[in-house]
Amino acid sequence: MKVIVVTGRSIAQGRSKESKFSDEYARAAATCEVDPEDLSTLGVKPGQKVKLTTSRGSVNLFASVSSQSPHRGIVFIPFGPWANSLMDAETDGTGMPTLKGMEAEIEPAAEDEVLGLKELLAKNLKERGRT
Amino acid sequence: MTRILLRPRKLFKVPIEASAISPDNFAAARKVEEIKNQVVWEGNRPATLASIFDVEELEQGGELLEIIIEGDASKLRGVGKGMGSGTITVEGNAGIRLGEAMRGGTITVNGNVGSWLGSRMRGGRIEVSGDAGDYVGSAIRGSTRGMSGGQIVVRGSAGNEVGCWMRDGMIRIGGNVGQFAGVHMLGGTIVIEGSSRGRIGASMKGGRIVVLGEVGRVLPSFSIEEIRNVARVGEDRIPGPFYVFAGDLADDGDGRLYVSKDRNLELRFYESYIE
Amino acid sequence: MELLIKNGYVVDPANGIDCEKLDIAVRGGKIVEEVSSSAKILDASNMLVMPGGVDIHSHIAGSKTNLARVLRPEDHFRDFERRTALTRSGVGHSVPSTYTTGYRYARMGYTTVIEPATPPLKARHTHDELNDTPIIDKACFPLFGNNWHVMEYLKNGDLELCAAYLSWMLRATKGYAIKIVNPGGVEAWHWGGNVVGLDSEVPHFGITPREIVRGLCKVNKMLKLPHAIHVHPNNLGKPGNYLTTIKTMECVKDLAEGASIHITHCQFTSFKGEDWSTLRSGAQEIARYVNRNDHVTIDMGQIIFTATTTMTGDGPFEYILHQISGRKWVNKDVEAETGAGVVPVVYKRRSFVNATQWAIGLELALLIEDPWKVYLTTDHPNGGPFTAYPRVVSWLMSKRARERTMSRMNQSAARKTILQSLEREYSFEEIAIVTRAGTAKALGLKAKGHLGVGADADISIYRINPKEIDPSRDYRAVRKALRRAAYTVKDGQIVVKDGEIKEVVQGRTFWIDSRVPKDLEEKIHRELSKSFREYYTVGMENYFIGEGELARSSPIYVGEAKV
Amino acid sequence: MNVENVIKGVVCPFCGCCCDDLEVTVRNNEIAKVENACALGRAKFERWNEGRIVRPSIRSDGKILETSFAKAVERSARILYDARYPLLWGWSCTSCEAQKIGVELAEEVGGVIDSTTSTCHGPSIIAVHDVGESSTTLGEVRHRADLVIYWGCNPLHAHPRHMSRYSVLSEGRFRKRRGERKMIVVDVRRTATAKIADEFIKIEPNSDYEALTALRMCLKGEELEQESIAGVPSKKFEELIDEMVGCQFGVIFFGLGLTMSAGKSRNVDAALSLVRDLNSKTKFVIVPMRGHFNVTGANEVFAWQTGYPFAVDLSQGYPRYNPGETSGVDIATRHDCDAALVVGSDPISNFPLEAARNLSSIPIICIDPHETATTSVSDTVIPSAIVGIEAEGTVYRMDGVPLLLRKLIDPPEGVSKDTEILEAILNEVRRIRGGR
Repeated sequence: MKVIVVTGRSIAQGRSKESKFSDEYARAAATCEVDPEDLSTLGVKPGQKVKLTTSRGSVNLFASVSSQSPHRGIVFIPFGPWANSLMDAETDGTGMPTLKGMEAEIEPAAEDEVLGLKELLAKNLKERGRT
Repeated sequence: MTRILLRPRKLFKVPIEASAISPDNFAAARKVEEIKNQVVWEGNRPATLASIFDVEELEQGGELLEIIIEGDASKLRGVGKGMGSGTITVEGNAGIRLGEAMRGGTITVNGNVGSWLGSRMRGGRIEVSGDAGDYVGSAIRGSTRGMSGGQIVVRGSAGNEVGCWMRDGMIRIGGNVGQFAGVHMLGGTIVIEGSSRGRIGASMKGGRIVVLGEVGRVLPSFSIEEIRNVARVGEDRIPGPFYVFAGDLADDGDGRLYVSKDRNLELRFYESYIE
Repeated sequence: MELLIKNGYVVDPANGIDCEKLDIAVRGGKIVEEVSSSAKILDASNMLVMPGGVDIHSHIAGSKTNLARVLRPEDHFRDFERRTALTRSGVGHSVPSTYTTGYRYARMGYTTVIEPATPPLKARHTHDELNDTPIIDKACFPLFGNNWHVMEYLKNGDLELCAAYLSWMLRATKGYAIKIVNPGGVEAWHWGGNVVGLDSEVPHFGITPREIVRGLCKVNKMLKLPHAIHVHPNNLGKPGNYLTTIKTMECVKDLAEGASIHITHCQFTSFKGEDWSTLRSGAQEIARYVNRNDHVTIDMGQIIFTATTTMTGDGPFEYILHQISGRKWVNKDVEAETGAGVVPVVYKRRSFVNATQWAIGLELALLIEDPWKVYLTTDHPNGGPFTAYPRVVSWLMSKRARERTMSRMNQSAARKTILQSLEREYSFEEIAIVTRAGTAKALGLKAKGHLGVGADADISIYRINPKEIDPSRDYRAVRKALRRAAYTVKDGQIVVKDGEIKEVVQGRTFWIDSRVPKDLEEKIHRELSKSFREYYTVGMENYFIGEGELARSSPIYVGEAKV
Repeated sequence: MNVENVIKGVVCPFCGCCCDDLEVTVRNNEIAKVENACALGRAKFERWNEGRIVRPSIRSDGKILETSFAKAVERSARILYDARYPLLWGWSCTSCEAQKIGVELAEEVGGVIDSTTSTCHGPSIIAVHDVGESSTTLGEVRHRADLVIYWGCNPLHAHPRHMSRYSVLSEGRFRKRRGERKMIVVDVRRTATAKIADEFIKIEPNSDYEALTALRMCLKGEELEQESIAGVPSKKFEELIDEMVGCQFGVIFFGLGLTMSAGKSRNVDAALSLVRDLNSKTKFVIVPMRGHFNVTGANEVFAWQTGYPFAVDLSQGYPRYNPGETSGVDIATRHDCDAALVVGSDPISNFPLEAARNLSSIPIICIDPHETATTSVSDTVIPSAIVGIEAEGTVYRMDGVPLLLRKLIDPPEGVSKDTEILEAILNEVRRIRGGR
């Protein structure tokens, strides 16, 4: 299903962002908020996993029913490394990357795994060879 | 005709502030030896031209001077800054602020260029075969003095804010443009042969923007004026038909948007507003 | 470190010395009778020796100045300084970065500068910036003309409590004097309005600007502050405002013994006429009043024909300037205290208004007879950058310099001013008064602005021979010499030689350690602690600035207030 | 010996609100209790010791080895000294005193110094360069505002006490009760903040510019030729403008909804222009909701020392400024920098993948109290004391009001303050340069 990804702050993410490798932070920043109707259209229950893909990358996340809906067609992901696996580094000359309003594809991903921060970094930064 | 060839001796890692590479500067330096000793900044260290380029004099004699840069010049910044005459030809990609504050002469790029192409340009001509970045012909931060003369032609596409605070002169984009083409424009002409990702002419006070492709939606601060069959730009007459919008009314602007009628059918509802 | 400055032509008006060949002895940062033979000799033969410059009004530091720096990257783009082994890099022109400000003042032979408009709630920001402004000594004037506590105490007639409050505020903000800007008008601007003149009422506070100015003048005397109240009158920048300025000076006349009011950047408040087309100079009327009354001093606020930036606590005026010029505009109101506005400006020779303004500034300086009552400023950067002071000196010292500039400006304006007819040409002594001696005296800085024994060894030496040069004819040579001091000595150390920084020292920050009787102090402390958070969004303990926050704190004790 | 001490008037080191009425109980050099803080502030204090780094470390051929402070400083100085175009990034979560040393260090090593401003309200500052800004300190809103608009921001999640200390839920001299104020939220989803507003206007994503332009047209009395704009019926804009013109004192608080979505700086340009034009009708101000507790301080310090508020390129010995060319994300994405110093920030988490990947491929020195994604890929990690808990310092609130953070407890054994670490690196660079 085609959606727009919006990233932003949340209390849960804010409370745990100083303990980046904690489970609490992983849960907070690797969980996206989906509009209830979109969830049912996708056939995904809260807590199940989804896969989001944009032109820049893809990531698996836990899905939660948004407490701040309605926002059909919009998926909210808290700031953090999971969200940034999707976002565009292009700043259009302003220094600001596109962190809100990117087109994405969302699909159920019951079998896939939501990576912890260590694994995510290993995957995202794997071609880290020193130039 | 004096022709100087510069070939990067290595793949540049850090940005090179290369505003020393300009015909005026080389002409003043006269002898090749002096040209080789011109200083550029490789990141935070000054470096002579010869230390990072192979400098070769292809032809000697005469006033007119041409500089040819062969290879990847995408890390070079400010090449041709403030030049008044002569020619720069880049065979390959060029970097940011190419032809900044240019007053005359010609720059030709067979490749892509970075952002701020011809920023604050006053005269002369720039031609790019590939794509350009954002802020083509724009002002510097905080200034209202965008491009005020000369011509920029980009065969490929360009990024956001083409002609930002443009005062005069001509920009022609062969491909598409990003958002905000002609933002805060005061005068001059922008011709976009491809499509725009919207918000054309935002806050424009004067000047004209001609779009042959799609524009998506027109800003609510523009009102339709008429339908014109042709847009006269300099000598040539670009066939329409065009919807002609006036704006940006939110800034009491008196600029004009010429939007191709056939490629923007969803704008037909505006026709009911034409007196 | 001992220093002996030999054979210079000394101009030291405060000690009655005018172009006498004298030696100046320096030890331990002070001027002394004489020094030992091992003293470093500085040969000032054929050179002009004066006390270090003292600038009474220059917006160089604080939230308003920084708002202007952020607003104007295009102003910095062309004028920058590279770092050297000794000096930090920076940017210049109308809103220079702090390091460049300190170096440029020192290069011109200035050694003390006042930041005249500090919002008390943000005084910590001003001191942060002053700490990063090298070499020069400095002080700041907190703004009180629209302060809620002040207006309430004065409305209720609690003069004693008002004095106690001001005393606490000067210690809290580490301020030096009472600054008043468009009294009552900025509070009205916080609703989008303004006050019309001295006697219109401030909405919701039931007090008039007259009562604010008089009240603060009384408090100024009660606290025995060294400098008079520093006033930016109502209606600044409005044709016909010269009357308001005269009424403002008049309304404290009866409170006078000695100087009791200083009208700052007086050019902007000496306009006659009904509107911009009928604008005329009110300098004659203002000068007549100042010549006849000894309780008033003013500074010029001279404009320069250049692009610069206006910034003032007078929020409503800057909005008017934005509406007239259409240029970008910053406004920043400060809760319960004051405001600020910033608008870029270009003063053009061809403009009738700007040419008239240029003439007004010079007329004030030429028509006011006593040079101890008028001081040279451009209200940096409102009238122009402080680096243009030498050009103002050349206009004051040479009728020919004035005529040359007048010939290239709007002739209709030139005809309508009397500047053409003024023959007066300032002497070096008079220049020393309006740029050092007079300003130091007005500020009450006893160790500044003169070269007598015991003074701080702040000395400026210029490569011109006052005996031989004829400033009227060779005004260019004067201007050139004053731009780059041959030597600038700060606290006895040579910091500048031929316009180059030779040493970087940390300047002092002067502030008034004002006291009121114990009981009154406890009363005000109790009252403020109870109500502080009703007025402000910060607590009283976080408002107060500790002495440790000043890089080189220099408190001045003025004794307990007479209440 | 159970020494307990309650410290009042503590300034909170979390978000741009810089609430200064916290009361922190300290017992045996530990944070025992914190009062008056929101959920975010409380977490910062109560969990100050989680995920701490206490030993400096150096990475050599893939392995991370603990090392001494001196060795870590020497290694950091060497990396910065050798770099041709180092990026000095972060700065928003440390004190102004540390930021000043950062500017001096950037000048000394010829690098670019940029704060997280460029990934927060950088576009707002770029817009101010063109338009200016009619703004105020927060107390004026508390005392006078009868119309408060939160546009593209969600204070209940990012600035939880904003409304109760500074706007609709606060008591001001001229606004005693909640009923005297109207609160409107404009956002792409019905946020928690929208739920407690008097009115919620839902707009389509990436259409803030059109919505703001529609309002500017209505303010000028111009007719809107489209039925709906930004997914909102055009009539709605006319009603909203009537309220904005009709109020006595209006304020727009705007957040990353404007700066991060399509249009970026131009969205803020339109908002600043709207508020500027409203001043011809009534009193109107606009305030950016700055995220970190001292991101504003970084702008103030960089501006007064170099002339520019962020993205300052000092590589050629004088300040140069061009966000988009000299800003952190662009420098990383274009692979311009060959080394990076990161202070109190986590760009490996917060940059988009392409920029983070490039950054991780160059030597990084990271100064941070906690383990982060960035420290896990850094070459040299030096633990620092937490500003506002274990170290004092000056900070600037979102509206520019300067405040002092206090030191409440000592940092863990061997952990230094940011200022001490940066000073040591600066001196070491000078020692290497001087060949001493």
